Formats: sequence, C-alpha cells, structure tokens
Amino acid sequence: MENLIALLVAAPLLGAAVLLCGGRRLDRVGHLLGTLLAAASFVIGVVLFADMLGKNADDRTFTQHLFSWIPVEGFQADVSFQLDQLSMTFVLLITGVGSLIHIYSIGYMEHDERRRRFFGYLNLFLAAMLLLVLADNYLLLYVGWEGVGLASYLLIGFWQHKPSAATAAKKAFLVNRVGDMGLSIAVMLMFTTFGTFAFGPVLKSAEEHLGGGATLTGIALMLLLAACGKSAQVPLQSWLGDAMEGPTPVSALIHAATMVTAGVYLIVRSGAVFNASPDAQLVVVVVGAVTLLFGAIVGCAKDDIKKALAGSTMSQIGYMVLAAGLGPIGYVFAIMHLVTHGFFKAGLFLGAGSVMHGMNDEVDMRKYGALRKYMPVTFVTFGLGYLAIIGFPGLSGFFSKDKIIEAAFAKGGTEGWILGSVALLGAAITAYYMTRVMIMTFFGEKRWQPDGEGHEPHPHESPKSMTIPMIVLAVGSVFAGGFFSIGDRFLHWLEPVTEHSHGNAPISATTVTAATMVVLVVGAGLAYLQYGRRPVPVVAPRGSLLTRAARRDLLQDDFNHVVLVRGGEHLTRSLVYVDHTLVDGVVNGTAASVGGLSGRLRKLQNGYARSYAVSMFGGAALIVAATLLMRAV
Amino acid sequence: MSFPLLTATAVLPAVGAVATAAVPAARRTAAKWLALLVSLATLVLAAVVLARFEPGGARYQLTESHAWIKEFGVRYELGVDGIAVALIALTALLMPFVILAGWHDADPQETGSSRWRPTQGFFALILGVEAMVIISFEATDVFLFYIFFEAMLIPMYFLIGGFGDRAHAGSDEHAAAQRSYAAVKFLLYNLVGGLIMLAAVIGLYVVAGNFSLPEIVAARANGSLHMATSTERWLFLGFFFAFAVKAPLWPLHTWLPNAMGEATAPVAVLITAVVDKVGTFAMLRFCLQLFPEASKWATPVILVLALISIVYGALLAVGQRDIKRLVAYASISHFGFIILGIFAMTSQGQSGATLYMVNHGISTAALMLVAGFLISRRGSRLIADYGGVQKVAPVLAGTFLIGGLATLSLPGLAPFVSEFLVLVGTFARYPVVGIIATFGIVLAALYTLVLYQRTMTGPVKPEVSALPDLRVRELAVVVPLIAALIFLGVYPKPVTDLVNPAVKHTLSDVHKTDPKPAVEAAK
Amino acid sequence: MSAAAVHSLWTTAADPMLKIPAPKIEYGQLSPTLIVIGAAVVGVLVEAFVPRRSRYYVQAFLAVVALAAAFAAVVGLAAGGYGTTKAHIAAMGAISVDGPALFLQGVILLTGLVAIFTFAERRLDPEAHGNRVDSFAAQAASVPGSDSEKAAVKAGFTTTEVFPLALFAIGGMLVFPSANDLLTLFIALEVFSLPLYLLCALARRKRLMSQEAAVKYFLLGAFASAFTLFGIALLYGYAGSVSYGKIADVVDGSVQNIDPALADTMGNDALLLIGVAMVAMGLLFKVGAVPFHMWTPDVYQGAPTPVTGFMAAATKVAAFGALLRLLYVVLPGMRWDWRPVMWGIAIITMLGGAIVAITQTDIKRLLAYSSIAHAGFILAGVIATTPDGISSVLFYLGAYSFVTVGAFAVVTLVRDAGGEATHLSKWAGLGRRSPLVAAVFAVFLLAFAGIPLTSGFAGKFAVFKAAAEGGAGALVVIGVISSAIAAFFYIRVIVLMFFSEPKADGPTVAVPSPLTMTTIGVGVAVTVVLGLAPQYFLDLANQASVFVR
Amino acid sequence: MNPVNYLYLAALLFTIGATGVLIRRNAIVVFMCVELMLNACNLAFVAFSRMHGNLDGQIIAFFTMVVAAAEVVVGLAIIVSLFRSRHSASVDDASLMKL
Repeated sequence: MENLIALLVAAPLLGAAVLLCGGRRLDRVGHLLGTLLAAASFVIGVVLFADMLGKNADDRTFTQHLFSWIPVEGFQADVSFQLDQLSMTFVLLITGVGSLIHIYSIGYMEHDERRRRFFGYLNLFLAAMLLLVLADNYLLLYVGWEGVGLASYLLIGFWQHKPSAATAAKKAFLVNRVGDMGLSIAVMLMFTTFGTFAFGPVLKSAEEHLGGGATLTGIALMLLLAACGKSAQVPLQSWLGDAMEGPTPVSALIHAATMVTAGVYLIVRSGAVFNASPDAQLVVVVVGAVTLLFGAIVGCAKDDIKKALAGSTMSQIGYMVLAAGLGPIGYVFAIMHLVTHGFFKAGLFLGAGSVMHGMNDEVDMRKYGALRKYMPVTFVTFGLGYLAIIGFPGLSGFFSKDKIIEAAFAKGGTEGWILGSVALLGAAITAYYMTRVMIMTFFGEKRWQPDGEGHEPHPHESPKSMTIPMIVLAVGSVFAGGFFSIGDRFLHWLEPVTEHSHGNAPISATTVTAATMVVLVVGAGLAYLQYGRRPVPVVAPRGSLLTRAARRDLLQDDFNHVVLVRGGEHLTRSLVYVDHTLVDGVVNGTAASVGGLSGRLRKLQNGYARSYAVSMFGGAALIVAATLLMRAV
Repeated sequence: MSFPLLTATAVLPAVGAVATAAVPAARRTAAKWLALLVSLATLVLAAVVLARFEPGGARYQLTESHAWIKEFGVRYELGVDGIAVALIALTALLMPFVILAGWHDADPQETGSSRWRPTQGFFALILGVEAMVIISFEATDVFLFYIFFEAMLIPMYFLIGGFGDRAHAGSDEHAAAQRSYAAVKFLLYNLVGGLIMLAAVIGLYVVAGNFSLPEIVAARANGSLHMATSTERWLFLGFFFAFAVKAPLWPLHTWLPNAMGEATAPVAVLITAVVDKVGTFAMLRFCLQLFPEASKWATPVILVLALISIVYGALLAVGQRDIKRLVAYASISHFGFIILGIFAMTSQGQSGATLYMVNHGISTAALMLVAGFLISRRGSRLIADYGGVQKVAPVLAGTFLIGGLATLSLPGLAPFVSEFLVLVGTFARYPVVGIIATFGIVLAALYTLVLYQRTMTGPVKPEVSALPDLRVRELAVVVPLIAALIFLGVYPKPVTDLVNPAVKHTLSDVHKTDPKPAVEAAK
Repeated sequence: MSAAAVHSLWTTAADPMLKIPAPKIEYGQLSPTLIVIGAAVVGVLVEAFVPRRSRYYVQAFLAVVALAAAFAAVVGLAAGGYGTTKAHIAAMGAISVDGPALFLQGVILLTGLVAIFTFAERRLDPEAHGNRVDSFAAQAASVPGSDSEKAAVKAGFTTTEVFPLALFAIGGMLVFPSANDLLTLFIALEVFSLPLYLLCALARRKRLMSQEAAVKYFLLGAFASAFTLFGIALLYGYAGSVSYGKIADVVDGSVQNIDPALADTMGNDALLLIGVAMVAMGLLFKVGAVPFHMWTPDVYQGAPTPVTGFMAAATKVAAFGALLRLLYVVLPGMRWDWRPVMWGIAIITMLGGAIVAITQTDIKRLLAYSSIAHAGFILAGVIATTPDGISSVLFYLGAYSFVTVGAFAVVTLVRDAGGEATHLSKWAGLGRRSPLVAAVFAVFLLAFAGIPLTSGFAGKFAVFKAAAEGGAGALVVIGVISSAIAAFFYIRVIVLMFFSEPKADGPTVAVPSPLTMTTIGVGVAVTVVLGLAPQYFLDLANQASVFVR
Repeated sequence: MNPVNYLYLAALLFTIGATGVLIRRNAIVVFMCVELMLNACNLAFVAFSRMHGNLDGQIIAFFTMVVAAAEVVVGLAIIVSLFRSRHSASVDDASLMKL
C-alpha cells in the first residue's frame, strides 16, 4: 500500500511532463489527459484513505522512502514520503477539488488555444502541492513549497500578453520568495540545532524542548514568515489580490482552496515547535487576527467580484491561522475550517467564474445585477456557498467557524476575550461583504450595458462541465461541516497527529453560537439595507476614507511601491553608477595615470644629444655618490 | 606504466585545435564538424576518467609524473581528485554545446561583415581553451598549473577580441573599439593577477624548494617544511588575488561584464562556465591546501567580500539594460556563493561550492546560450528591445524561463541543491553570514523574473513578431542542458559521492571539522 | 717616492729584454675571436680587391662561414671542457676561457649569424635600376638626395663594408665578456662600438635619421667610454694593476700592500668606489639601463633595422657578460657596496622602460623601450649574486637575443612606399591582411611579455627566482608589476594588428628571401622550444655558470 | 713634486672635458672635449704608473692614444657626413628623433 504514495505525486507530474513537452499534437486530447491523471491521483488517494481507515488510529502513518537525495556528511536529505491523517486530509482535498476544477476548466478554457499548457500547469501544481503535503522532511517540503509557487506563478501569468497578469505573477513569486527565505532559514536552524530536518526527530525534539527556547522560537517565527508568504497573511498578503489576474479556475483551486492554505498546513504540521514557544504562538494569533480583519475590510470595498472573494479568502485563512496559533485547542479546527473553506470558497470562485463566463469576462459587480434569472444553477450553488461562508446554521461554515471562535475565547484571559471578539467581528464583516457580493451580483436591477464595441453581454448558464463541479462543491459546502462535526468525527480523525486539548472557555459554546448568529444577522442586514433596498450605482461612489483605503488594499501596496520598488530602483541605479565610476573607475584611473606618467616621462626624451649626456653625467654622479654613501653608512 | 589517460584528455583537444586550425579556408564546415567530433571524443575520454576514478580511493588518482624542468624543480605531475573529475566532466560536457551553439558565429558570409574571423581559428581557439582548462584541473604541480592558468588567457583573449557579438548598438567601429577594450581589460586584469601570483609562486619555490602540491602538503603536515606566518600569508594573498580576479570576486569583477557582454554567447559561456571555474577550483585546491593557516586567517575578509559579491552582483543585475551583462552580474553573485561555500570550511559548504561550480556551469550555459539565440535573432542585446516573445516563440521562451529558474535556483533544478548546501554550510559556522546570503535568493528571483517579464511577456513588439522559434540545432544544444539541470536537481547523489571524499581531505588539510549540532536530536 | 725607486724604474725600463717575457698565446682557445677578426680583415681586403659585382656574395659567404666556423670552435672548446674543468685564463691573463665566456660567445655568434642573414637580405626593397638592393645606403659618403647618391644607386653600388664591420663588432663582442683585465675590456668595448657607430649611419632609407642616430650614438658612446676609461684609471691607481684577479685580491684585502709610500693610493677605497662606479656606468650605458638609456630609442629607431636587431641582441649579451664578470670576479668582495646601487638602477630601469613604452607610437622605439625594461629584468638576476643568478642571466640573454633579432626581422618586412612602415598606426589590421606574419610577431610580443609557454616566461621566471633566492624579493614584486605594465603595450600592438580594421593605405608585407625567413624561423623555434622544454638550455647555462678567476 | 697633484690635474681636465660635452653645441667641439677626457685619463694612468712603479699605466696610455685615434677616424667620418647633409655641425639640430 505504502508504495502507492509516490504514485499520488507521479500521476500529475507525468501529466505535466507529457502536456508541457508534448507539443501541439496533444492539443486535442491534452485537457482530457490532464483531467484523467488528476482524477487518477484522486482515486489513488481514496484507495489509500480506505486502507488507512482500515487501520486503527495509531498506525495510520504510512511512509515510503524513495532515495537519498542530498547526502553530504551530516547533512542527509532524503526523498521520502509520510502519509498520516493530516496529509491524507490534504491529499483528498487537493486531488478532489483539483479534479473538479480540472473538469470545470475543460469548459472554462475551451476557447483558449493554450488550453493544453494550462492543464499542464494545473497538473504541475497538483504534483507540487501533493509533494508539499506528503514530504517527510522540511527540505522536501520546501521543494513542494516552491513548486506550488512556480505553478502559481505560471498560472497567474497564464495570460502573459496582459502586462498586468505578468506583473501580478512576478509579484506573487517575489513575495513568496521572501517567505521561502524564512523557510530555508528555518531548515538551516533545524540542521544546526538538531543535525536533521526530518519531521520525526525535529518535532520529537521540539516536544522535549531540546535546543533551547530561543532557537525554537526562531524556527517557529521563520516558519511563520514562510506561512505568511504562502497564505497571504499580513504583512506578506499583498500578492493575493493581484493574483486574481489568473484564470478563475486557478483562483479557485490555488488561491482559495489549496495552495494558500499551505501556510496553515505548515503551522499545524510543526505544531510541536509552536507549542514549545508561546511567544511565537502569540505572534501567530496576532497575524491571524490582523489578517482576518484586514482581508474582511478589503473584501467589503472591492467591486471586482474576484478581488472581493480574494479578500474574503485572506480573512478566512486569517481565521485558520488564528486557530492554528491557539495551539492544540485550535489545530483541528484550523484544518477543519480549511477543508470546508476549500469547498465553499472553491464553489464561490467557480460561481464567479461562471458569472464572468456569461458576462464576457466582466468582473465589476456594479455591472451585474439580477443574474439569478439568467443563470439559476450558478445562483443556487453560489448562494449555498454564500450561506456556508457566512456560517448559516447547519452549513459547513457554521460548524467550522463557530469552533474557531469558541477556541479563540477558550484561549483564556484577556487574550481570549480580544481574539474572540475579533473573530466575532470578522464573522459580522464576512456576513456583510458576502451579502453585498450576493446582492450586487444576483439581485436588484440588471445594470450591464453594451461595452465599447456595442455588443451587449448575453448572460447565460454555463455548460455542464462547469456546472457539475459547482454542484458537487455546493453539496460539499452544505454537508461537509455537519458531517465532520457530528460526533467530532474530524476531531478524532486528526487528533493522533495534531493532538487536541479543550481550553477552558469563559463562556459556553451556546453563548458563542448565539453571539455569532446575532453578528451574522447584523452584518447581513446592514448589507441588505445598503445594497438591497436602494439601487446600486454603476459608478462607485467616492466613499469614505476607509472605503477608499480599502479599495487600495489599505494602502499596503502603495507602501510597498514607495518604499521597496522605488527605493530599490534608486538603489540599483546608484549602484550601477558606483560600479561604473568607482569600482571600474579606480581600475581605469590607474591605467590612465600610468599612461599620463608615461606621457610626461616621454618628454624627457627631447632628442638633444646634450641633454642625454646630461642625464648620463647626472646618473654617473648619482651612482658614484650612492656607492660612496653605501660605504659611508 | 599505464595509458596516460589524463594527458590524453588534455592533449586530444589540443591536437584537435591544431588540426582544426589547419583545415583549409574553403572547407569551413569541415572544420566545424572536426571541432565538434574532437569535443565529443574528449567528452568520451572524460567519461572514461569518470569511470576509472574510485571516489573512495586514493586522494589523487590516475596520477602521472615526469621530470620536466629540473632547474626549477618543476615536474609534469597530473592527478585528479573528485573535485577535479567533476569539473573536467563539466568542461568536457559543455564544450560540444558551446561549439554547436557557436556554429555560425564565425561564418564570414553570414556575419555580413568583412571582418577577419576565420571559422577555423574560432573553433581551434575554443578547443585550445578546453585543453588548457582541462590540464589546469589535472595539474598537481603548482608551476604546471600556473603555466596553463596564465596561458589560457591568450586564446580567450583572441576569442573575446576577435569574434565579438554582432548584436551591437553602436557602429561597426564603435563595436570593434568596445570589443578590444573588453578583451584588453580581460587580459590585463587576469595578467596582473597572474603576475602577482607568479611572485607568490616564486616565493613558494624559495620556501618549499619544489612545486609538487602533494609533497608540499605532506611536508607541511609532517612539519618538515616550516613556513613563517607572515610568509604564508603573503604567499596566500598572492595566490588568492589571482584566483579572485579569475573568479571574479568583488571588487575585482568589472572585467567580467565587459567580456561577457562583448563576446559571443558561446564564448561568454566559455568564460563564466568553464574558465572562471579554474579560479574557484584553484582556491579550493591550492589556497586551502598550501596555506591552511593563512586561509583561516583571511576567511573573515573573504566571507565579507563574497557576501558583497552576492548582494552587489544581484542588485547590479537588476539594474542592467543589456541581457548579457545581466547574466554576467548574476554570475558574479553566484561566484560569491561559491567562494562563500569554499571559505565556510564545512563539508556542506565545500561540497556545495563544488556542486555549485558544476551546476552554475550548466545553468548559465543554458540561460546564456538561449539568450544568445534570442539576441542573434533580433540583433540587439537590450532588454528594452524585446517583449512578448513567448507569444511568437514559445519554446524559446520556455527554455529561457527554465534557464532563468535554474539561475534563481528553484528547487528541483540542480542549482538549488548546491546553493542550499552552501547556505547551510555557511550558516552552520557563521549564522549571520548565512542569513544575509539568503537574501540573495530573493534578489535572484527579482532579476530573473524581471528579465523574463520584460523580454518574454506583455504585448508582442513589432520587431520581434517575426522571430522564428528554436531550430533543431539550437534545441540539440538546450534540451540536453535542461535535462542535466533536472537530473542533477533530482538526483545529485552521484556528484556528491564523487566530491565528498575530496572535500574531507581538504577540510583535514585546514584542520577544520564540521560544527556539531547543538543537541542530539530525539529519536 | 724615493729617488732610488725612481731610478730603479728607469733602469728596468732601460733593460727590457730580461724583464718582459715572450707572451704565450693559446691560439686554440682564442680561435673563435681570431677566426672572426681574421675574417673581418679578409673582408677588408675583399673590399679592396674583389670586383664590386661579386663583393656582396663573397662578403656574405665569408661572414657566414666565419661565424659558423667560430661557433663550431666555441662548441669544440665547450666540448673540450674549457667551459668547466679546463676553464682558465689565457693570453697572459688578458682573456679568460670559461663557462660564461663560451656560453655568451656562442650566443653572440648565433645571434650574429642570424643577424647577418638580415644584413644580406635584398628582396624587400624594390629593385633600383635592375639591381637588387639591401637595407644599406648605396654610398654612405654621398649626401642624401644628391646627384652622387643617385649616380651611386644607378651604378648599383652597395655598401658591402657592412659585413666586415659587423664581423669586427662581433669580434669585439666576443672578447668583451671574456676580457680578464680592464685594458682588454676597454679595447674590446671600442672594437665593437666603433663599427656599430658606423653601421648605424648606413641606412638606405631615412638617411638623415640614420646619420643622426649615428652621431648621437657615437658622441654619447665616446662620452661613456671616456668615463669607463677614467674609472679604469682609478681602479688601476687603487690596485696597481688592471688585471681582474689582482684587483679582486686587493679588494678582498688578501694582499697587504708592501710599500708604505703607496698608502694613499693603493687600497684607497675612494678610488675603488669611484672607479667601480665609472666603469659600471660604461657597461650600464651599453646595456641601456636607466639613466644611461636615452640613446637607445633614438639609435634603435634611426639605425637600419637589421643593425638595430643585431645591436639590440648582441650588444646586450656582450655588455651583460662583461658586467657579470666585473661584479662576480672583481667585486664580490664589495657586493654590499654595489648591490644597493644596482637595486636602484634595476628598479628604475624596469619601471622606466615599461612606463615610457606605453605611449610610444613607433614600433622600433617601442621595442627599444621594451629592451630597456628587459635590461632591468636581467639586472634583477645579476643582483642575485648566486650561481643561479649567473645561470639565469645567461639563459635570459640567450632567450631574449633570439626573440629580439626575430622581432626586428619581422619589422623589416612591413613596408610601404617610404620603406619600412614603423609607425604603429600603419600596423593596424595587419593580422587581417597577412595573418602569418602577424601571428609570428604576436608570438615574439608574447615572449617579450613573458607569457607562459614562451622562452620569455622561462627566462623571466629564472631571473626572478634567482633574485628571490638572492634575497631580492621586493625586486621580484616590482619586476612583476612592471612586467604587468609592459604587458599592456605588447597587448596594444596585438590589439592593433588583430582587432582593428586595416587602413586603406596600409603597408604591404614584403615576401622575404630564405635568409630573413631563416632568421625569423630560428627566432620562433628558439622562442617556442625554450618555452616548452627549457631544461636542456638551463642545464647548459648551469654548467656554464662558473667564472674562472 | 707629489704626483698626486697630477691626479688632481687629470681630474680637472676630465671635468672640463665633460662640461664641454654638456655645454657645447658644435659636434666637432663636443668630440674634442671627449678627446680631452681621454687624455685626462692618460694623464691619470701615467701618474698612477709613476706612483705604483710599474709600467702598466704607461702601456695603457699608448693603447688609449690608439683608441682615441680610431675614434677620431670614425667620429669625423660620421660628423662630416652629417655636416654635409645638413650643412650644420650642431648637435642640437640633429633632433629628428625624440619622445
């Protein structure tokens, strides 16, 4: 059984290789092949899952050692996999949602002549993502980590002819690189501290608090940095919004369901390290909380449907990170929310994609409206996703998010109160902006007009290949949460890996739930009053200062631009100058001065025999004097 | 005595060079094929060397030793350790591609200029360089090494000055001026380095009485040869200066951008991927082994310089407007990593550095040659003159991207392995240095992606709208290199196994051991 | 000084037959010199009696045969062990026959031989009135551009006297390094200087410059030799003898002077020091060391190129030979006095030559300055004061002289309407026009620059190594620095030849006769062989590195 | 009279000659100054010979005279040819080659 693990990765990798090297002759079957291999990987995942369920909780960890990768003295990196409940969860999520989105893309990318390549990239992503979650050591994880980064780069920039897309792709990769720096430094720290960077020994040692608190904190913070990069957490969140330049399926798969959650995986996976360092954990929860609000606020202000969803993604991942930062209280719920979020956010994005598909790729919600008549399936699935994310009782989001809020309170002390209330506030804002999106898109009057060339968009329902995945995901987003939570199935499933502890909640779970309901109603209500009751202006009103700031991602990009980009440009320019004038100048200067000296000495050779005689005479006098002097001293 | 394999490996290309030069002017194509065949034959010989070499075995293998100049105590002594074997293999591997890539670079009628550039000479010079590089990797006699270390400047000089890049902004005259400036700069820089090293070489002779590396190392080890601290330091500086110029290390780097910018892409590859490696190789083999104490004494300064090279080179690469100069500055940054790894004095660092030499050779070759193909199509080296190429020439763009990704050392491609080893090796002994060096990976991403974005993406520029995609010959150059990059990225074990023993020896020469982990990891 | 002593002096003078013994001359061991001088004398007779038409052939043949025979004699002597075991002082202590002497004589003879080939070259200039012409004036006496000159050209005169003159010069040079007393040294100096002065004046083209060169060379040469002579006088006053051996004994203090009357002169160090300085100056003038170098560029430029080549190579060899003998045989006792001075001279010579050469625009002047720089390098070896020092200098001289002759031979080939095109700008793109010649010249330049695998590198390494072993490490460092500077202008010429566009009105490369080809061929061969496998010659120099005393 | 004085005289003559070489323009005069220097040497030789009481110095003096004569032959030849082609015997006019 274990030996199947490699196949999980191999299948999509093969697909990527074939599709990318295959050339045009594969154009006609490329998408099918890609989907097939994704599905194959899913099937293998399911088989392994079944096998895993067959075992009892303690020996549910499969490992497969392929070969020794980089052996240098003490430094032993292996290519070997570890499949435990945590990885299993991700494998199923990745391959499952992944396959669905492959199918969706068949329809969505139908008219793109580079569809084959698109599927190649998707497969590449799957392979990298699976490698990330299956690796049994941090260095191999790092490979997957950058692998998904590459895939994301390629897919965001898939429409490279659009400069915006190319820029967004570059930005995403660069910001991620900053995070990767953290990861690599973490690995180095592990190596120098423990002499290894394999999960087993490192985490074990962390549990035993070997290596000293400071070091562990250092490792933890570096891991957090990596997580921030990959999961678009403050301060490295800026790339996610621009990443929406990519085709919508990409946004759904990579920038909503899977890749962006890798950070959460990393934190949960390294739970032992974080547990060993409360300070680091504090930082984690702060980051989570801040991002939670940040994303939510940004989400409220965006008129671009995808950007709005992106903001929500950011904030939802904020929830997860927050949970993960809570330690054993939260790990399970972080993952659980991650899974449910995977369903409904993917669903929402696919819905958005379907809308755009029907609206000539229009993304501005102010130009939508009343679409529920035109695309019922999309409306229903999107609506279910909506209900799920705002945490409508009984749907996935309700369970997972509720748990996180509880856990936040359960942190105890003032921290607990602060975090809990932040989480609640976040829930309220979530309800607000999602309702806003919902209303602006599907309700109210139709607000679309003919575009420049004068042809009016004809909204229509998308083809089966697109709707079916949406339906499946909608089902998931309705029932997953309940399925997991009834009898704490998910808790027991994951506990052996992440362990779990009930904090001491200052307030009862029911109270929390009630509070959540209240804020939910408030948030949704506000949105309804603002957008449902009166018509939505096609041109965005100027809006309050906060709104305008939020539209610009709370000015964080401007900050980057001014400080990093401009500053960097100036730095490089001045360095180029320095290199040319100073470093090179010294060299050329020396040469020049020698030349000048030569020119001057040359003048001595004035062609007059008598002056030559003078120099001889002088020379003679000189050496006579010198010889006498030598004897004198 | 057995067949002189090492000599043969070096002599074959030398003979080939003479033969190629002798091909009559009319039979240009014949000369090309001859050169290609010779380089392939050399590759075969190098493979035999690789096969005959036992990683676990004696430190120097396949040794040959003959009297040469008794008067100077100079012997014709050859011998290879794992590091040398790896680099010889790299050299022999790259040559056929260099030749193939330069197939038309020296064709009079195709260059459309009356310039004197006989194809025969071009390929003969390339083979000549190969011969000299290989023998300087093999030499275990300091003097012998020095001879070829210096002599290889001359053919390189003619390659740079005689066969410049046709894609030039200025007029023909201006181009010629630029080119000879670059060539002279290259030669003088390295000559000065070499001459200062000559003084040190003589000094070494005065102190040691012979030039045999193994003998001197042994003598120093068993105390029969004492070197005063100051003497050792001076000699070390003499040697290191030459190697630092060759490598090149900041602030001795300014010749590289000119040389690589003006030379044709294959020659540029020859410079940075092969010839410069002799410098870093020599640091590892001669500086550390002959002057262990001085090496340790100088380490702090060298580490700082290496750091500066890394960051500085990367930042300047970002600031370049010329594709080839950008690659040149990127190389400077990479050489910083190599030197960092060497002087970190850990087995990870030094194995990484050696691996880095190999990988950087391949990755730069891939990137630079593709860039060369691109430049030869459009006839301009300026980044600003390109845009949207991937639309018209996707394969070219793809290979270019892979080359770039290798340059930014993406995991899964060869350079990542070596770069990470260097970083870990450095971090293990000098954490701060290691962390600062890590910034290099961000900057690397920056300049690579900026380059790719500006040239390949965006709307298609009218000038590039008609660019043909890679031809078969060009694919034959690029594909194997990329394959090598991926293979060595996924399975570098063969190389590391080859290198590790040699590195162990070197470390024991400098009396250094890897720092132990802080704690015993829990099982 | 007492009257009796004076009287005794007179009486001895009055009755010579008893005192002066019949000199015993080892003709066999002096044969090289004798052959050359004899041939020179015969050459003069040839000028007198052989009809003009056939003189050239006779003279050339005579010269070649004489030099070859002399070389054979040298080889014979060396094989006979006179260089090592049987080395001794011949001709009543005037001439020493030992390793350095024989080695340098061999080098001088070979250089002279190949140089004579370039003297005899008559294919380069276009034929004048159907007569083949060489690089020498038709009739030196006739005023440039005058009718008499035109008539001489028309009549097809050629200055065949150059051959005997060259032979005389070579004869003097053979004696110079083997002279064992100061008088012989002085005579030899004059014997090879005077013919050279004349040869300088004999150019066919650019005669004004040629004559000017001759005048400068002559006046300055005479000036220098006057200094030498005064120095000799002082040394004589110091030691009471001009024989190297005796002076050396006095310097070492191994002879206590008997006569207190002579106390103020005999062993008076002031005389010694000043005398040494002045004699040394004469020799340094000949080797062209700064600050006695200023004649070099002008004379090298003005003289007929074959003569320049000959002079640059042979004179240096002879002069350095003499310098070595003076410093190693006569003055080892006072090396702590002269070494520092030589240090200084070596340094300024190396740097001065290299630096000034950078801005030169005439290839011959450039080579002149390069020869100055090389004199500096050789001095570094001289200073070593070790056997290695001697052998390294010998080797360097051997290597250098052939490169020089070859290089100047190449210069004779590059010509335009006005004769040789020596201005550097004319050489632009030569490599494009005639690759072979350019390549050969490049080889010579690289050898001058001391690039490995050329004889230049082996020589430079040898002298620097000797210097370093002799404790002159700083000198080595300055040496490498100045050779870096020197490299720059050699490279400049290569750049010019290969990387710059040929000028439309550029010079043509004349196709020489086998004579010049031989010269160049030998030059290249020696350069490469000594670069790749110097061992044999180093051994030779080693064996020859012991002075007899 | 003490022969050392002759040495002083010789030195004086030598210096005069040298100075003449340095300051006079006419090639002939310059050359004569050189001759003067040579003769100064002769005087020194003879004086030393007298002091040392051996004949070497006097013999050398003869050699020197011969050499001087030879130099005259060569020198005059050259100078005259220069004079004829330039109509001036000034050494300063002969400065085509410089720098």
